[in-house]
Amino acid sequence: MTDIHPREILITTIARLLDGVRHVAVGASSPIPAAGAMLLRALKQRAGAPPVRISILGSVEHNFFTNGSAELFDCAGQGRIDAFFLGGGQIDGHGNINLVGIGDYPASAPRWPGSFGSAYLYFVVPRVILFREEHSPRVLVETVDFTSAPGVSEPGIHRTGGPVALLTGKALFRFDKARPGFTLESLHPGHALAEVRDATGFSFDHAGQPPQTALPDRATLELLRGQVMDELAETYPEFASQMRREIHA
Amino acid sequence: MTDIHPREILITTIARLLDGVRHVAVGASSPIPAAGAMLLRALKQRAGAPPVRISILGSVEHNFFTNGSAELFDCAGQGRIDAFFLGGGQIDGHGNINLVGIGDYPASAPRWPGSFGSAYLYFVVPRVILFREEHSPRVLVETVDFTSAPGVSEPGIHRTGGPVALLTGKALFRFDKARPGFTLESLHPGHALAEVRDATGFSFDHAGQPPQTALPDRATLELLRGQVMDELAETYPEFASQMRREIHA
Amino acid sequence: MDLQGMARRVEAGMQLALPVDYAGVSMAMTRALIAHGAGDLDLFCVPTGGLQVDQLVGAGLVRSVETSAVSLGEAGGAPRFNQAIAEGRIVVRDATCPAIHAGLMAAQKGNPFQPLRGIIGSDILRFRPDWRVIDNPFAEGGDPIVLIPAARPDVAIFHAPTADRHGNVWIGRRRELAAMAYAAAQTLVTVERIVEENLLGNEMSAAGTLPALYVSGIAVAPRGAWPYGLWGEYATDTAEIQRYAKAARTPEGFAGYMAAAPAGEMQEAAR
Amino acid sequence: MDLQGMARRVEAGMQLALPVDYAGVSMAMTRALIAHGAGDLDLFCVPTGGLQVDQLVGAGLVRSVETSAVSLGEAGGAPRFNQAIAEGRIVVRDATCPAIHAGLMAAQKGNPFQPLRGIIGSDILRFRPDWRVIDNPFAEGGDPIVLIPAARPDVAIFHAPTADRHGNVWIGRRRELAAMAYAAAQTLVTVERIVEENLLGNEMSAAGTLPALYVSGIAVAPRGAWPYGLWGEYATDTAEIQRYAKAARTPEGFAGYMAAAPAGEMQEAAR
Repeated sequence: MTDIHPREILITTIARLLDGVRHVAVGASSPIPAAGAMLLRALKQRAGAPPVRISILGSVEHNFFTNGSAELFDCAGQGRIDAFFLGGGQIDGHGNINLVGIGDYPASAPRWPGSFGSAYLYFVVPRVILFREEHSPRVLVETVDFTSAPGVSEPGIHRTGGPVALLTGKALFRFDKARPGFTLESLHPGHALAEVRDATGFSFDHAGQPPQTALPDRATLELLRGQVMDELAETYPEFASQMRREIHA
Repeated sequence: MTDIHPREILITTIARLLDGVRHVAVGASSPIPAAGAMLLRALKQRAGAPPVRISILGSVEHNFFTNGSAELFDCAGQGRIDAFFLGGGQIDGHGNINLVGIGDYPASAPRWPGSFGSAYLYFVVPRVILFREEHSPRVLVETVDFTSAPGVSEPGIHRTGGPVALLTGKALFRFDKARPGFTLESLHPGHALAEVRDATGFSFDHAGQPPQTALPDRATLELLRGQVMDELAETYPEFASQMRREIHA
Repeated sequence: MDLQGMARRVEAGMQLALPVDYAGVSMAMTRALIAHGAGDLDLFCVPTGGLQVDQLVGAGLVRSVETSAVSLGEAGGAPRFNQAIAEGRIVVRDATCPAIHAGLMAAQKGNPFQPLRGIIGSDILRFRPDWRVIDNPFAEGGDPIVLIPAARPDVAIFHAPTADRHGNVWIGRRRELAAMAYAAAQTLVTVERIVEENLLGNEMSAAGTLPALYVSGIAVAPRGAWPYGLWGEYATDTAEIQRYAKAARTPEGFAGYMAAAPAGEMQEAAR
Repeated sequence: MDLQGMARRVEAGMQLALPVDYAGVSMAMTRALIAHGAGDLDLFCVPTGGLQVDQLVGAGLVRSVETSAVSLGEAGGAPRFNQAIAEGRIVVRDATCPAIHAGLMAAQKGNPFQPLRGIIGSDILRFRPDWRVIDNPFAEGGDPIVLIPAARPDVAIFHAPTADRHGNVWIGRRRELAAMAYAAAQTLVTVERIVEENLLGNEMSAAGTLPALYVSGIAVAPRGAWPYGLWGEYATDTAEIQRYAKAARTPEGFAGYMAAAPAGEMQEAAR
């Protein structure tokens, strides 16, 4: 078995963040979150624990919906989706996300695709994981230029969901909605606190010596490289074969 | 060809009242309204006029809906249903209808089934025809005991539909929503003004010598006794064979 | 699961969503529920009720019925239901069909309410203090409109032709069954049969499938809608409903009818 | 009908409802619309847009776009759309997916509005003066909730696998296509083929059928979603979308791409 691939750490971390969910939904082009959800499902299956349901939007094999593209949102509104992933061109220190663009809206430049369902799902999915591999001051900003969806809401606003964590290529943060703000939970192998501070446009709490992000144990890694990669390849063939090439390089 | 059956006059009258509609919906156990709609469709077909669509609730052959039992109401709310039929245990002089029961609600005795969709459809279907064969002071009352759906609404209430006529086994009335109230339009053969006045619990306008309800001409009668009865027998076999027996008796 | 196990999911005081007579009524569950005996039930008819409601009321298990109508169709009024109303033994919350659907839709969407046109000036509205009227905020002023609160039944119960081994249920075009399941906390389904193929495995059957995600329990009950019919499967046994209607005119007649025909035997006899 | 005849139903200034890239985009109609040339169109994306929106914008036919997102998926941003925004040549009404669905649902129900949770505190709401916030009348006080006004597009346009001779269209589980048709005044559909059997003739196909009642026109357009895929029929031609994305980076490149491949020929070439 070769060294652990950085993305294997992300996938393992996602599986840990999802622990306890019954139903997780994953966006259309999100192979790493999907792999994390599949790893959790495989771990639970092996342990004989209650099954984990995964809905992958736009997938045929993992499409459990039969009521059109509104069903994901209905299902979330019913409280039947426990976890979801959101990214963003910008994410700020209050957990606000921007999927619309830079600069003076509406004349955004660049203009990104748009907010999709974020302005709703961020409110009603209990465990939203912010995931963005790029960890730079360009992405992690002090204040977003456009709030597609706010990280926290005033008291009295109906809100059953929101961000619990921010996972990047360098580190894992927990979100504290009372403050509100992020706390550095761990650094991925090869990344230092000073580097992460430089790469982060917002201030965050952290321990004096933050721990390293937990690595997958041997059994988990075998499950990930075997069963989970096989499952992932059905939906994301190119991503799976690229990861396999890099692991075996 | 034998004498005209009283129900043939009702069916012909309904076809006339429906003239101009594109889509008429008919309740589950309403063979006479259904026959009237089918006669109109056959007449239009013969004349090469635009087709008339008939939705018969609960029928398999005439069920054009695929979105469950809510679709009828959605379809009406979209303005796609031009005409519908309502009856009632009581109908009063203001066009109010009662499908719930006699006496002090909620302890109604007798209790009738309930209001079904009347409280909605009466508001949004432009041409509602009130149809009840029984013409008696018990049914046609001064004021209903319970208003399932009101005949008219205050100004400012959103209302695109309502009653246009009341057809009974004795007579045809037009509804005037400005007054509001019914005007006797015609008496069916064999019924006199005094008899209708005695049998009606509300007062109504009428000419000194009301005309007789128009009878079907020979061609219409042939269409009704042939093609229309054949079509009707697919959905209401017992009703159709009973009418055929009575016509040929 | 078996019928008895499913019936035990229903606890006293729960609200049950039940479908209209032609959509797939689980008459098989009616008898299991009566045998189980959980009472003080609130029934929510989607959007009207019939034989099932009458039998649950006759068995004394019902506290209230929210419905747009209750009848036995061609067999006339619902005798046990009507007598219970006359004697004030049950509360009826009269509604109108689209208001029932609106309540379910609000729950499906995770909304507190759903607007609905019409109804204003109806006595239905007068007796529904749980409904609200507001002025349409998009109008210049005035334009009152009714808001129906979300209906979130504890348990939805219905009968369908088929389920698969994954727990998916084929409901065809009877989308109100899906609406009930979306809105309810639990959904218990009886089916004619379990099929081997995955109902979500091809687009044709998937189009009419309620995903397992919304289904809490499934039991096989052949002819489980009888004496009602099941679309695409068998016709309503009108003679049997008329036999019931006649028997159930009195409490004694009802008791005799129910005692004479335990679940299963009647179904067998009807084949 | 033929494609050109259907395109002529679209008049300048109309609002068009268009589906998401995986639901059945009538790319065949895109070229017919560009040939027809009716401009000042308002596009309503259900709930997001892609190649079709980009090409209509690139052809100068679009006045505004209401959408939750516009992109070419794996091929990146929508080049003509993004440039038109940067230059202020089109108005974008940014929404969020469930708000798009809520607007259609309001129209489907004949309602002036539909409530929707979430959104409060989003800049989307700040730039949507046509949306309203009220206090939930069922709460004790406070509890603000957004109301989305009904969306009633003039024309819904999509591509589906099959239609029958009665004008019924099989949409499978892509129920947003039905939602578009319910809400729109007219619905124009391209299909892979016309089948002889009545799609409403059996419960299995009826479950996924949009009835003719809601369909204004149908034209046969084999591979009419290409280069998008059609569920159950053919996969997306990602290479072609990437070819477009590259070409359309400049107005000239876009013009060249569109001129080089008239409707039909591209489809044939792709077989």
